[in-house]
Formats: sequence, C-alpha cells, structure tokens
Amino acid sequence: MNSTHACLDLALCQRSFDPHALLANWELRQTNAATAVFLGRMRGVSLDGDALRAMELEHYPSMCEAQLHQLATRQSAAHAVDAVLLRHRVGTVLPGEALVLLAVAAPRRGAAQRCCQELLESIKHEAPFWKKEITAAGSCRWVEGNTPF
Amino acid sequence: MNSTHACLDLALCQRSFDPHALLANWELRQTNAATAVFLGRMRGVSLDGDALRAMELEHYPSMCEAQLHQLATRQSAAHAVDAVLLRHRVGTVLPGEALVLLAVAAPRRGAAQRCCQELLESIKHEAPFWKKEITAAGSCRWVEGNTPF
Amino acid sequence: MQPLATTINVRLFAALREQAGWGCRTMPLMGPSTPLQCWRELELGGEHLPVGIRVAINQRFVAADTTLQAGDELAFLPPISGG
Amino acid sequence: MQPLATTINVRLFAALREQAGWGCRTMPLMGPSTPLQCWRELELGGEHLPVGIRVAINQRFVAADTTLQAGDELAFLPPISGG
Repeated sequence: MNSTHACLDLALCQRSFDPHALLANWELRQTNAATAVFLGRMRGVSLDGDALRAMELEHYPSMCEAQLHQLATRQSAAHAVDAVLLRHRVGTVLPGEALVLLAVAAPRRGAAQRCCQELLESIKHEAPFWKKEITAAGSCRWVEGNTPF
Repeated sequence: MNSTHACLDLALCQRSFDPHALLANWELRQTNAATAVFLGRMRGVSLDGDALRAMELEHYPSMCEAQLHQLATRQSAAHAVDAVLLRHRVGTVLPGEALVLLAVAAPRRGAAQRCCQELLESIKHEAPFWKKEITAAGSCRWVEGNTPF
Repeated sequence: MQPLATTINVRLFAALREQAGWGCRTMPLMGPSTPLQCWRELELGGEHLPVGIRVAINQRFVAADTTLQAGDELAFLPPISGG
Repeated sequence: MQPLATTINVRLFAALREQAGWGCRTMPLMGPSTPLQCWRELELGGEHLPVGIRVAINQRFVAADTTLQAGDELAFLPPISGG
C-alpha cells in the first residue's frame, strides 16, 4: 500500500454474490482501524408499493467499468483512504439479493465514512446503470433516476 | 417490526468477537434495502507512532449500557431506521481485534448512513468508555478524548 | 478527391433503446456534426435533447454540442439508476 | 431529633481513578451539597472542576451544581474515548 494510491477492488457481478463472505475476506486483509460499509439489497416492493418479481439491471459495458474506476480513484484520493471494495450486480436480480456492496478502509472513521457515502452517491449519479422493475403481475417499468438520498 | 420503535441489538463484549459472523447473521434477518456499517479495529500503533501491545478498555458498568441504549433509541427514532446492531469491546483488546461494530438497517441509504455516522459519533462522545494504551515497551497511557472525526 | 465515407456508431440504452426499437446503429457522418444533430436526424424525440438525457462519446460524458469525429461511439443515456 | 447520618457513593474512572488512588468511596452528606463541593472536599484537584471532567449522578450526566441526595451515586468522568 503506498500513500498516494488506494487499493481498488471493483467488479460487476453477473450472478448473485454473498456480500458477507466477500466483505470478510477483503476486510481481514486490511490493516486499517476504520472500515465503512454500505450494502444495498433489492426491495421486494416497488416505490409504488407493487410486489416485485425481479429487476433487470442494464449497464453500458466498459463505460460503466471505466466510470466506476474513475469515481473510486477520485474519491479515494480526495479522502485519502487506503482501500475500496465494490461489487455491483448487473443482469436479473431477485428480491432480497445484494445489489451493491461498497466498503472503504481508512486510518480514521471520518475518512472511511465520508468516502463511502460520497462514492456511493457518485456511483448512483455517474455510473451508467439502469433498473427495470418487473412486478409480480408481470408488468415492467424503468426506474426513473435515483431515489433521493 | 413496528413503525415507531427500531429493533435494537446492543451489547458489550468482554472477549474478542467476530464482526463478520455477527453482521452476516444479523443482516440476513433484516428485510431492508439499505444497511450501513462501521467496523473499528484496534490499531497496532499509537497516535504518537509507538508500537502497541494491547489496549485496556475501561467502562462505567451499567451507565455505559444505559447510555448506549438511550443514544441508539434517540438516533434510530431521529432517522426512522428499522434496526441497529452494536457490539463494543471492553477489557483487554489486542492489536487487530474488533473494537466496535455498528450496523444500521433502513428502507433508504441516506437514513442508514446518517444514522450510522451520527450514532457512532454520539457513542464516542457520550458513552463512558476509556482507552488505555499499553506500548510494546510496557508503558501505559490513557487516550485523552477522541480522535477528530 | 472526395473523402472516404465515414461513420459513427450510435448506442441507446434502457428506456431510450426500447422507445426507439434499436440499441446500436451505424450512421454516416456528413461533415461536422454534433450529438444534438444526430439526435434530430435519428428522430429520437423532438428538436432538443430532453431534460435528463446525457450524452457520451467514446464512453465519456460530453456536452451535446461536442463535435463528432469519424469512428466515434456516440451514446444517449436516459437518467441512470444504479446502486 | 438529629436525622440519621446519610451518605453518597463517589466513583472515579480511568486516569482520575489512578491519580486519586481509589475508584469508589462512601462519603457523608452533611446538609445540601453539590458535585463541585464534593470534588473540593475530596481534594481531587483544584477549586474548579477541570475542563473535560464530567459529572454523573445515578449514572446520568448532570451539571456540577446539581443538589445531591442521600444514597446518590456520584461519578467524576475524565474525557471519554470509546468506539
């Protein structure tokens, strides 16, 4: 680990992943005092209250990966954190499955928490992902932008 | 889970605990879309750069537990989150061991992250814990207050 | 001497792709052109880029009046919703 | 008729406990008294409560001029450092 570049471990996942196994495996390799984590799972109901059967997560291949790398590089430098772990689902996601796992390790709690929060927001606004909800009744709807923070 | 009271799972740990096993076990029982987590581990070096052998975490028994409960109740209500998990070490802690695990589950990312951050800060300032560092050379020093956020 | 015919690739995603009925198309680049001009030419919806639609050239966000080059990959992105 | 002698318990923690050489002591309550008066009487360091030292009565933070009651548990807490 050098002082100017954080260690970034970023990936898109085509299939369901186990966020706790990934996090444990990654965090136990860090030597930092502070780790902040965000874990997002697919809701079983839409914002309108409809029961959901699944979600299709479309992305712009290669631009999406490039954006994630750029955003993580920028935020990890801005907050001087040591390591970032990111997993983001694409493809068909079922209710209860993990959508996003973001973990940030840093020497201090403030840097870890701020970086985790700001990187998550920047991903939500700058990485080309699109969610399409498929209701239990079989209808489809593209999610229009992000829910407010 | 009712709408007015979050489910609180708070405890002091006299011995080393496995934060990932606890978190996984707890989080898999939640039905929320968003979980924010903070994990703090004991550093192997003091703020002054001395190698550390151990840390003694003193607390004020029963006032400490009461304060944690009050702070978690207040913050979980303020942010309308659904569940809080807290484990905090007391006694002799070794470098690398988990000191604090805080996880907050909520319907939305903002509430989970803000509650996790603010509850952690309030614990650091309002719950009666005191850290005494024991250096590799055998000298002792009470940590004077908290590191800045 | 005429220059060789040059083209760009245009990509649409999510709701835009479904509305247009296509996700990827090659179009000729007749002299200087911009994403906004392509949007009109492809009849993707109105004379102006709708609020919220963003433009990427070669997988980087750019302004809608950026000048296109032969071989560029132009993409129109509806409001994103990740995380 | 004289009232029965009444007492309070005083507790010290961490650096304060080590400096004083004791962690728990019972002291008589002679009429109305406050944590600050106890601090002086116990000669814990100076006429004023040092900056950063907090007071708890019956395990709740209170002001240093709160009136003590018989049977109270009074604690002086050095700057806390948890989490």
